[in-house]
Amino acid sequence: MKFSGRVKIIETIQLQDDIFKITVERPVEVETIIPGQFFNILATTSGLPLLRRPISVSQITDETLEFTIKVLGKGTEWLAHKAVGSYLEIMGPLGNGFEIDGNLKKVLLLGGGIGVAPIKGLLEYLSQNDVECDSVIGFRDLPIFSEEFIRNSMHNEIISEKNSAYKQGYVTGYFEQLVKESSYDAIFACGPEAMLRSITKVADKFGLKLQLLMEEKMACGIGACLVCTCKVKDGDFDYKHVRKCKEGPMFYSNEVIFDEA
Amino acid sequence: MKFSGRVKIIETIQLQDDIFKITVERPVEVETIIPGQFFNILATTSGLPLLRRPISVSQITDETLEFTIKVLGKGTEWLAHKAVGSYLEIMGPLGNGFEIDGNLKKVLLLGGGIGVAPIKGLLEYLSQNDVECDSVIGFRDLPIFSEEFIRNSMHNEIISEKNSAYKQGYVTGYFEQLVKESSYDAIFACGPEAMLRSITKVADKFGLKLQLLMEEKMACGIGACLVCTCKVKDGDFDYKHVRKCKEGPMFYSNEVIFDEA
Amino acid sequence: MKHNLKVDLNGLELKNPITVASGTYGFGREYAEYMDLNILSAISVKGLTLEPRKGNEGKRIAETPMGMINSVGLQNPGVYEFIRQEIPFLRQYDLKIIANINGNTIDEYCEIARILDQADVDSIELNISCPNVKNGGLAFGTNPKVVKEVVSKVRKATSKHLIVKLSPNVTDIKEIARIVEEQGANCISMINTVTGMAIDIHSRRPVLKRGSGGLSGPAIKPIAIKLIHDVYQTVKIPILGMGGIMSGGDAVEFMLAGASAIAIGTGNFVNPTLPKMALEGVTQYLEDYAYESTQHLVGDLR
Amino acid sequence: MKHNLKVDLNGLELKNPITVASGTYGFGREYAEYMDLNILSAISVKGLTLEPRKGNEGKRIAETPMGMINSVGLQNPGVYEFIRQEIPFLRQYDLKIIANINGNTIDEYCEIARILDQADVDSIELNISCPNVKNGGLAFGTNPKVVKEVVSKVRKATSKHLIVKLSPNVTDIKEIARIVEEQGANCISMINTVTGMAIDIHSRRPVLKRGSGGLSGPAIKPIAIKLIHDVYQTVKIPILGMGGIMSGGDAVEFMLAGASAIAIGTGNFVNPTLPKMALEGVTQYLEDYAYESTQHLVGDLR
Ligand SMILES: Cc1cc2nc3c(=O)[nH]c(=O)nc-3n(C[C@H](O)[C@H](O)[C@H](O)COP(=O)(O)OP(=O)(O)OC[C@H]3O[C@@H](n4cnc5c(N)ncnc54)[C@H](O)[C@@H]3O)c2cc1C
Ligand SMILES: Cc1cc2nc3c(=O)[nH]c(=O)nc-3n(C[C@H](O)[C@H](O)[C@H](O)COP(=O)(O)OP(=O)(O)OC[C@H]3O[C@@H](n4cnc5c(N)ncnc54)[C@H](O)[C@@H]3O)c2cc1C
Ligand SMILES: Cc1cc2nc3c(=O)[nH]c(=O)nc-3n(C[C@H](O)[C@H](O)[C@H](O)COP(=O)(O)O)c2cc1C
Ligand SMILES: Cc1cc2nc3c(=O)[nH]c(=O)nc-3n(C[C@H](O)[C@H](O)[C@H](O)COP(=O)(O)O)c2cc1C
Ligand code: FES
Ligand code: FES
Repeated sequence: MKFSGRVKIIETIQLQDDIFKITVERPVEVETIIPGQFFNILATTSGLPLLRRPISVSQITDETLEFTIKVLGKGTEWLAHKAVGSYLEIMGPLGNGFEIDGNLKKVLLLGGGIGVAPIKGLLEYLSQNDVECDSVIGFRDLPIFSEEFIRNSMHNEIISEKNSAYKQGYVTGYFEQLVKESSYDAIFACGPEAMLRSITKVADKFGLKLQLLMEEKMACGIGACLVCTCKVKDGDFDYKHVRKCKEGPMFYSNEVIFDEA
Repeated sequence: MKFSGRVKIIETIQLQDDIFKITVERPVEVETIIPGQFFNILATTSGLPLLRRPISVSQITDETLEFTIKVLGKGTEWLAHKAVGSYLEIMGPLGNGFEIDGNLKKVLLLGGGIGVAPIKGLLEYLSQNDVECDSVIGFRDLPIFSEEFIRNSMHNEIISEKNSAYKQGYVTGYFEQLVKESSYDAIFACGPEAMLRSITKVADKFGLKLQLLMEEKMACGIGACLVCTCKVKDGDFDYKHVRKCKEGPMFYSNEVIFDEA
Repeated sequence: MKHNLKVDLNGLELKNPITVASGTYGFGREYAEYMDLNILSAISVKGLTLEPRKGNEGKRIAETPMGMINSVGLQNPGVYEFIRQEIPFLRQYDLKIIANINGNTIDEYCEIARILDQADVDSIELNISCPNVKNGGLAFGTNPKVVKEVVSKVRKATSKHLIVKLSPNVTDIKEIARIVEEQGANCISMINTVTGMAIDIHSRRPVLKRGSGGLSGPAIKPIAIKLIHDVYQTVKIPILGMGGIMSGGDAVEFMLAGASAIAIGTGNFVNPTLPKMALEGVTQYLEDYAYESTQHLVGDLR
Repeated sequence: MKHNLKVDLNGLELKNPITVASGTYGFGREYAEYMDLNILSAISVKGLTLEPRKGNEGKRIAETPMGMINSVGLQNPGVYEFIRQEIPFLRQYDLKIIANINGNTIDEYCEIARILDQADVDSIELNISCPNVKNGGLAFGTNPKVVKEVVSKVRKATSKHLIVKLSPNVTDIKEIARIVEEQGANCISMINTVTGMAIDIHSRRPVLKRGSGGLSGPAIKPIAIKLIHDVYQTVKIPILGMGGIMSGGDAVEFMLAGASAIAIGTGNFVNPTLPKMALEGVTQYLEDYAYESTQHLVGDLR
């Protein structure tokens, strides 16, 4: 049986106006968690919103799980303000996380917006395992986790669209620059769909295969309801629908067929 | 304009397992409140339950309003656990409360279950105005507000169905006994419909006219939607439907036509 | 930027797209104590019948997940008393009066329409969702033939602006809408409540004394949006949309689906100043998305 | 007290009244990791078609107040693959297999039924809520004539236990239920989803790529209860009830309305062990209200 049950909130830290880091006790039943995996979390006591919210783990320790949550609507609002000491109903870990080959030497990590949360989890995991990490993280305004990224990266860029204290621009541009200069054993990315689409274009140009963590509105979160589709290539001429929650959320960039913008 | 807005919770005291006394700041806009009136209170942040919950005031001071709430379902559960310092959305005061004639000398108050809450408010108001009050309050098990009732009543009975530390029986029996012994300028009652129905029978026998505070599931709470009907006599042979929230919740016992049990 | 909030419901001019739904606002008296009624562009009053009605006995309401079921049973003072007592009250305010009418028979519908034709109301809203004995207990509004007859006859009985209110409890609402348009209605209002029922498992009785009733509130919003979208595609006459509107955003959603104006019903119970907030919300949306007028918003899906 | 939980759906014997609804439980594999499937009395599998289907492209889900709208579009591996891969998996568990079938044409329905007639399934559930081109885009299940034809032909194509699943999107569900009974169905399941739509006011597009879809969840519970109550009054064959069940209490409410057994759909997404909790809840209710068996509960309104 996989884990579905209550976990206690140990700590909630507000990182920005609308971003909260929630640490919960790790249930003993949960054995391995791979960076990029997520939990499907009940975000209500009243019953509304009805559906659980999928949230990636942004840090995994033996005793704790960490979720980093951006408040978008009712569900994330509720999660962000849930009292420390109270319990969350979670199920997981779910989906296929990043594929982390034992032979990785040097990798590149790309994150945009709240998408840096699972990337941070991956970064911490990799640097603990002595993989050399370069990273580029981009934000609309102020960054989150800049210290963690700087500390654990060999080379790090923090980019902001609006805030002139940071480098200006988009993740895609810096990504293109880096892959021209260096070669990586693997490249991992998570961020808004527009970012994933544009870095995939760059990757295609250089014949690179990225690991993308992709989002979608979910219901069951475990593969039973088929509402969270990713359109992927099926041979050279056809496509098929796979489940973002089950076959994903990690997909290789050369497999995904993006929706037109 | 009548008051509809936020009020701050100053204190919440748990009186019993499922009964909570909530004190809120009295909004300056609210001028007179008559015992027996109620407020229609939003009992959710999420949106569920959809409708407001009508709750009587159990104490009125210049600075505060007090609500005494029995947890029955989601709405009252939410109200009972709303944090001190946070705000409630309330509208009111609503409906017609008890009719309190300036010449009252001696009155009788009857309360059953959570119905003692508005009766307590009335008792405190009357005793401040030097009206002599007898009271009978009945409970399934343990009483609430026994001290307040004892302190403010000339004669008081506390009755319990199950708890042998108190007199056994029902309010109706003690009521019949008291009206045989004394005469009252007015008699006020609030409690479960079965209690109101049976004391009305006794009142009819003695030709008495009680003031009953009656409950009903409500929606608007102000008289616009017509879902909270009380069937009352219309002349000698006919009936009409009036609104419990607007013409009530106080009705004279000789007007009401009770539903068959 | 000053936005043009005006709406023309094919002969009924509204100063803004926010109205209140029949049966949820009485005749305006109660809510006037909580909100300036001059904010409303129109009120559809409690459903009127020829004679005064006492309405249904016993429990009339059940609360359901994000909805409520009512069975008020058209309790109202009758059309004459409405004209005498309520119109003068409402005329104190700058809003249009929509008289919601209900008959037991087609003749009764026509008679009420004829009476109101001579009265100071701005529009007549034909509620054809009442149960009809001849139609096997189903509402007038569910049988295309009956709809044709009642709308055409009422159309002849009055020259007032005529709204026909559609029931969602039908297989093919487009067919009904087409008939309503052909028979000369100026406007369609939709949706009326969805038939629903709740059972109290402890008393083992339906919660409502009558058994079933009309479901309203946010629960039915997706049903309303779908049906309005369908009808907008089908007819040219404007739509007055309703069904679970709780915010300015919801109002915008209805207008994008095809409603020219909207009505707030159950939402009033939750928030007595919702019409004001919804108007502010719509205005803000026009601002944010650079619409010149509400009319440009209607049906403006990409 | 040991309660008799058994249910006989007119030829399909269930060990208890709790089943799971088609399309919400896949073929059981995923939920098997969260709950012992032996608790279920039956599973209605994801809607099957003759050929494998990719399902609809783009966004397939919108969340609404206490509901969700889906437009999966019958993505499934096809009936042959189901027989090959999924039946053996499900046969590891002590539960009945209900094959939910869907066709583009009546012939296709019959062909799937014939294929399944030879397969190891316990029941065939005819889903007649799929949109039907010949019927103007409305579902097969909304036109009485079409219902008669499809049920009678499928009935001839198989001797398996036959359930017909009704759409709530009709004017008169009793008429449809009567036809389904007359044509020899063993059981009725209801309700399928209610047609609904949601619009994203920021992108100004329907949330679902397809525009509209099927509304499920607690929002539709009062609609389901009402329709089941009506159909229970109309036909003698048993009803498998569903639509927004979230607790044992809800399951009891459906049974009091007239359902002999119930299916949990959307509720599984919220609580992956809901079938277990619902079974406990129903059992506790039987205990509290001194019912000897679930069968005594069915339609037992006062
Ligand atoms: C596998 C996976 C992992 C995720 N991990 C995280 C995480 O670690 N931290 C985190 O903060 N979020 C994460 N998300 C996204 C998160 O699940 C959603 O933000 C959340 O469900 C929104 O719920 P809500 O009730 O707050 O907002 P809703 O009320 O559902 O939506 C509010 C508004 O936000 C929009 N919206 C909703 N979801 C998204 C979205 N995914 N992207 C853009 N706009 C959206 C809606 O259209 C709506 O306008 C993850 C999603 C997936 C699928
Ligand atoms: C004018 C007025 C004044 C009131 N004053 C008070 C007060 O001072 N203190 C207080 O605690 N309550 C008071 N009530 C009752 C209170 O409004 C209800 O208990 C409350 O609405 C229940 O909401 P809920 O969401 O907790 O329960 P729900 O989820 O609505 O109901 C839970 C269960 O309780 C049952 N139930 C609901 N309402 C009642 C009821 N009125 N009587 C018996 N069973 C019911 C339901 O059938 C259901 O089974 C008053 C009601 C009215 C009309
Ligand atoms: C308590 C109540 C009474 C209603 N009475 C009427 C009525 O008399 N005539 C009518 O046409 N509609 C009536 N309706 C339906 C509403 O006008 C509206 O169409 C429906 O409630 C959907 O909107 P909402 O979800 O915003 O409430 C009533 C609705 C409610 C809730
Ligand atoms: C995601 C999803 C997919 C569904 N797919 C099917 C299907 O393939 N065949 C079918 O007959 N019903 C299907 N349904 C309808 C359900 O079986 C059920 O009738 C409906 O959802 C109402 O129950 P609920 O509210 O408990 O979910 C589906 C429902 C959902 C939510
Ligand atoms: S969310 Fe149900 S299959 Fe992915
Ligand atoms: S609750 Fe609306 S009239 Fe009383």
